[in-house]
Amino acid sequence: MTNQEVEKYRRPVRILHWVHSGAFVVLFLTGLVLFIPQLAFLAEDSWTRLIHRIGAAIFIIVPLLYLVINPKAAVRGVKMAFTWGIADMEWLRAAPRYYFLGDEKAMPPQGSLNSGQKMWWFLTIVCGVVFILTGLVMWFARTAAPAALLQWMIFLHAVVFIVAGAMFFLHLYLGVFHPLMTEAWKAMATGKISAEYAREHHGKWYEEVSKSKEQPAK
Amino acid sequence: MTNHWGDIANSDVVMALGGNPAENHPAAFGHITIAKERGAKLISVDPRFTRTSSKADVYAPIRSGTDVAFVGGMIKYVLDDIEANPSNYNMVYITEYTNASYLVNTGFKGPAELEGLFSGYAGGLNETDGTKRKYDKATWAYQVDDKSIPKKDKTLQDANCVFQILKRQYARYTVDKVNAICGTPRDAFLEVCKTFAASGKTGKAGVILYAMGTTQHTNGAENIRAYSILQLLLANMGVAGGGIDAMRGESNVQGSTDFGLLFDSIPGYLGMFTDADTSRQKYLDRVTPKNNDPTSANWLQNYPKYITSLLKAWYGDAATKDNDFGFHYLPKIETGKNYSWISLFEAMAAGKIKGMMAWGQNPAVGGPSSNTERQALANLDWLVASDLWMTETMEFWKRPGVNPADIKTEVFVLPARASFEKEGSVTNSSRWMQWRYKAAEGPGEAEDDLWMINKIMLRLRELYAKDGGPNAEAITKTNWNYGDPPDVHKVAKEINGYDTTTGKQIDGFANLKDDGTTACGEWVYCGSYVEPDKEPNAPVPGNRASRRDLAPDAFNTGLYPKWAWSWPVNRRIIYNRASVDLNGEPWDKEHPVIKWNPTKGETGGWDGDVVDGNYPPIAVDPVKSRYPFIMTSEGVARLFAQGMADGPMPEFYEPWECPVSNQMSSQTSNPVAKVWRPDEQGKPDKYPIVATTYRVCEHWQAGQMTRNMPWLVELMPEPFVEMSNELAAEKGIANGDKVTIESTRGKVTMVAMVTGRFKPFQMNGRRVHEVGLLWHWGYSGLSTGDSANILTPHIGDANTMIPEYKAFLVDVKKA
Amino acid sequence: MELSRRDFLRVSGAGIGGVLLFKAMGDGVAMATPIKRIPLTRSGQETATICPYDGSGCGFIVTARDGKVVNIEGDPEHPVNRGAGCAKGAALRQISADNPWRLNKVLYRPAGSGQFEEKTWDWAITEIADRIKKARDAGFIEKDSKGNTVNRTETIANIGGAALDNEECYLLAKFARSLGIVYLEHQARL
Amino acid sequence: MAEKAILYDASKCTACRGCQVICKQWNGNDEIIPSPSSGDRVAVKSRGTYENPPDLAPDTWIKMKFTEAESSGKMRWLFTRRSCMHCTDAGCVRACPNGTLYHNEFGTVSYNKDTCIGCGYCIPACPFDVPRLKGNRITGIAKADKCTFCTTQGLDRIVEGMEPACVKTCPPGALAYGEREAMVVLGRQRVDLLKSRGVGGANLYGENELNGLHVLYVLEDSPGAYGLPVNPRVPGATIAWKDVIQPVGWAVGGLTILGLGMNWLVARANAKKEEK
Repeated sequence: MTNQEVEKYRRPVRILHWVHSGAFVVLFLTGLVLFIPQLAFLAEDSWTRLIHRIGAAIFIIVPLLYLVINPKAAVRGVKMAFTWGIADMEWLRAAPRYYFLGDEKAMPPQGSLNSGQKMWWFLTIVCGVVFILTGLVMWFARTAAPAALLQWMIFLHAVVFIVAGAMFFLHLYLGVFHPLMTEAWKAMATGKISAEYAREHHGKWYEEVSKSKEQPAK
Repeated sequence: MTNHWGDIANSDVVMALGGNPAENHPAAFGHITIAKERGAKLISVDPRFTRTSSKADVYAPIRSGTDVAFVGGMIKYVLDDIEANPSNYNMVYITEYTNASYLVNTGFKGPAELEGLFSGYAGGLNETDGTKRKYDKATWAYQVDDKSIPKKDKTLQDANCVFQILKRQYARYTVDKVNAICGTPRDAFLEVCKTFAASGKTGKAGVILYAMGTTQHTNGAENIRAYSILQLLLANMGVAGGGIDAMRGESNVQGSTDFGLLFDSIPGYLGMFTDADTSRQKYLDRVTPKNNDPTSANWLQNYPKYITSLLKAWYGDAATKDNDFGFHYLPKIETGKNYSWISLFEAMAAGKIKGMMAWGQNPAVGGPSSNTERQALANLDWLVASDLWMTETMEFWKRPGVNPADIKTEVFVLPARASFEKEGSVTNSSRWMQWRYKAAEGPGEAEDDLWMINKIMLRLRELYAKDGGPNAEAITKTNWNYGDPPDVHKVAKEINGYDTTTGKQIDGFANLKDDGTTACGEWVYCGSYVEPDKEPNAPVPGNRASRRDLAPDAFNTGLYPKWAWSWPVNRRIIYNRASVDLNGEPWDKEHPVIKWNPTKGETGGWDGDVVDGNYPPIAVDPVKSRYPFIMTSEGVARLFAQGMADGPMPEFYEPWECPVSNQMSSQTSNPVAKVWRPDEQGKPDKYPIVATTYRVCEHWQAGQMTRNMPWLVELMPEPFVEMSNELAAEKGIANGDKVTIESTRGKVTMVAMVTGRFKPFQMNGRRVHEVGLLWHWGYSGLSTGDSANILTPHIGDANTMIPEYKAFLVDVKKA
Repeated sequence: MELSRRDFLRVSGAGIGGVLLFKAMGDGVAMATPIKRIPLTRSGQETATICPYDGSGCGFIVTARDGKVVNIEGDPEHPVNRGAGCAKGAALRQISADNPWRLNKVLYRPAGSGQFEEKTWDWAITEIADRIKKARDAGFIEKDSKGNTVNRTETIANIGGAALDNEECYLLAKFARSLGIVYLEHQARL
Repeated sequence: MAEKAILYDASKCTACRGCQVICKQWNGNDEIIPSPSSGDRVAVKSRGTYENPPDLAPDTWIKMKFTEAESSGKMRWLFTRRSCMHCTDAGCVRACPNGTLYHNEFGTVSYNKDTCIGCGYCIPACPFDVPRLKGNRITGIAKADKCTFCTTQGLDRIVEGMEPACVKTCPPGALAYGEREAMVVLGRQRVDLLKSRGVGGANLYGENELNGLHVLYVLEDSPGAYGLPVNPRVPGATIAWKDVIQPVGWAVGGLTILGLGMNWLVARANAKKEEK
């Protein structure tokens, strides 16, 4: 079984992920200049603003495209982010011990997304929506919108920037650097993970997949 | 301007009447502000609440064209107050310095007796026969004694003295009449009277600032006469902070008038020659004023010196005693015939004029009834026009609605250099001649107008020398040696004048002679460009117009006697000898203009401004002394002026087009104004709304010099018509709507500016609406729009023929 | 003529610059930052002029470099305006040759034509003089019906002058009258 | 003190708008109408008012505001200057993420156009709605502009010891310039004079507003009547942005990275232990 692999993410999902996260990184870095004045020289003549807008366009369009191509999966995915149960609470309680000490005793078996990933997924949607709405106002309604509204748009954009930025680091870290998450990056890179890893990390999902081999998630 | 811009700061009351200095002469407002700081009051009288009104202490609305009624009412207020509180007025001034005491022919009858007419009128009331619309002025003359000296009654009690005639005529100008005619609320009018009459107190000064709102009427000259009477009764002429100041609209309209660019004058306000002047002497007999009063200086008796010197300047060696100094080289106009602007365009419309040269002038926008004038241009064989920008006049043949192929006029467009791209002088409202230098290059092949005139003249001299022609010597013999390109300094020196034997510049017109030994192009400007050693410190030595010395005058009244040069003879305030009492002591100790100094020289002399007639005060030396107003033949100022065509004292008449009948008399409009086009008279049944035109700060005149300047176009992009909220409500017009304004002459479309600053006039219960239009626009240039002058009538003032731009009838509709 | 604007433009008592800058820092305007100093780009040859708009006769200073206007603003010494300028005065620089709408060529529109043609000065002066002579000679009145010498022409009109210099007005009067022109009018009538 | 100020006296202003034009002339700002290459005719239209152009713009740093007011049958036409007030507590300086906008040595607000990133945060932050952004709406490439108090680089009149262009050009002398303290004194004197002449509502605006403006107004009526904010404040969101959000951002970012680093150390140690 060691060499056996299961498909975790299909190609469209992976493309969505990489393009979207690529856009996010671009947006994040070009937005970062507003937070770190020492970097502002990079933004002179507004070229970061141009890149930010290109990034924003991708950031907005790609999920919309996915929604058009695979509406069912998209709706299911969004639903998933908003479906929380007792198992998730247990997971959250047990997570610190697991992630620091590798103690998986209290960890309940997880679906295709564990509760942490779900939390990230949830924040991605919420922050994304806030980013897009406030960003669009700042982009297109700058002269039309009242100053008071604009001020709060700027404020909210900045708040979600901080939240999403911090969570992005966490996500990156867990996916790539954390000693236990050995195959998370593989799932998104190749779409496949080893059956063993799947069993260990997404037990509930693996069972489901094993039962109906022909139906990988999403 | 009798005074000068900076002198407004010395004033105690400033009345802007027929002018809007904050809008059109913003620099003047700096001086008004200084006066206000000192506690002076600003009065604004205007049909609508203007930028000037916004800063005024007193504002009074007035229906356009009713100035004589308004000022006549003020005159009555002052006359009544003189009776009640004589100590508040300068009675010595009124008695000694004006013709108040002069007795008028017993046959004289005024409008109070003759239903609005004066004695001597050839026609009847509201005469329509043009040949009868004039006065025989015999009864207007003074009574004279056996030496032909006018009789006087210094008690001012004689029923035939000017003062009593004045009282009789203006007794009818009551507050109620003012309200019924002008639509001015009674309390506002009385506040104006009270505020301005306060300047009548000895030592106080009030100034009237006016502009085209006063003059552009069929009775424009009488409007100014009314101001003069008021200012004389208040002893405001000649004093610092007083006077009547015409705020000139163009940078050199003062100079261009001084230089006789009008059909009826030649440089220096010398009268134009007529067919009756068969010799120089005949001419001088006709024009030189005579007076037998030994105490009258009658300065213009020097006419022979000025005209002879002018002929010498124009014809040089060709002007000799033998040929009457070239008198017949020059044209003579037909006696009684008018060649003024409206007549000119009527003659052009009749096809009598074949060619025209226009120098920086745009009649297609600026002329009255512009459609008439635009059509008239098509009768020309050729048109030469010089300007900085393409004008409507240059492009009249392709204006909207005409087919260029139908217009056979050849047009020559000459590109001119702007003010700072050439050298020369200009004369401002204060009569200051100021020198300008070339500071930058002009665009492309643009040239000075001086260069163009010189080139054309040199070419014509060649042609006439070669081919001859009628009166060819008038052209070939002109004294025309300015070089090619012309040297502007040579021209300026000729204007000043020189001794024909020594060639030296002459310093002052007192040194001009009538024997041909002096030449002077413009006697009023004599002393402006003297020998370098006479004015060594001027930036251009000898050229006084170039002076930039801010040294104060003797009494620190802000005259700046060494800044530039002021005509005449650098006098900053004219009639300044009226600013002192009979002993030569200033009425106003705080702002003296001149003062008699008994210890100066051997017999005493004047300190301060260049005195207006260097004679001792009457109380000091009654024999050598002369009356203070040396430019009138009688030596005193005229409350009663026989020279006027429409009456010796202003009587109120409605504008040619008026919404109501004349409430003052049965004579509706000016009885002697020439009516060119009776069919084009608008009547209130069809055109019930009074209209007037005006300018804005951001644009200038016919617009070619501002409508092509993006910064200014941005500030004022389109013409608008201002109207009251009430009128807009009646017509269903909202602010910013396009509206059409129609008169019998045509119609225009403009943006409506609906404002509370315009109010309907309540005239003794009757309500009359007025609208105001901007007139700067036309179909050429960067910013285009309809020309308000399409609506204005082709009728002019009875004396000056200035068109009645400021009051006519229209109807207004939403477009 | 050259004038030193720098000298009289200086606001009295304003010897600011390095000294006060130092003082400002010392006085505790903590956030104050000195301005980066670059030489004025609106400097050059300065010449006094008088405004060509209304009759106030305000003084202005034209600054030009290589014959091109780089700045025009009020002449602070001038007693009428003391350096001030209204909207029109402030906009004077747009009169200069840089204004793309300024006329810069002699133009001629033949009778009935729909457009202007560019011409040379020589051509124009010759043609204009020819037309003046033709019109003058054709309509010249040497003697009137009473036999009096009148030497006038009523077939040519000449208008304008209030926008010209005095010397130009004078020459125009001399020119027009020597031709016998009696229809001589300008803005002053209007 | 080296702080400078302009004193605008509404009781003297005639709204001739010389200031509007000379500001463009001196600072090299264009008009908002097409250049000759793009056509001959003008796009700006009259809107039934003397007020033009319609609003402050990147190329319009001063604009006169005209307000008609009528009370008890007496007409008034109030004029006000709309331009940067050069506040001591300046919303734009607070909002500017990278210090492009700054208080210069004269206490007024300058900006370094080179470093402006075009974020536009200064615009809603201004209690007087003054800064404007010039740029491409779609690409976001932009620069902010506003009155520089004539400290525009290469055109810096103040450093040269000259008065601002608008002050110099004012024909009725409604604008004065000098040390701020002197302008406050002058303003108070004017207010006292106006009050003594019966203008009861005369007041000096900007003496204490936002810790002191560097453009002071002598008004004949309440600031509200002229369309000025009666009690101007830097918006809460702007204060939150610069004073809360930026530091919180740095804190959260720092803590996150710190936490993850610690986790990595601990978790790796554990993982190694288990392998053993």
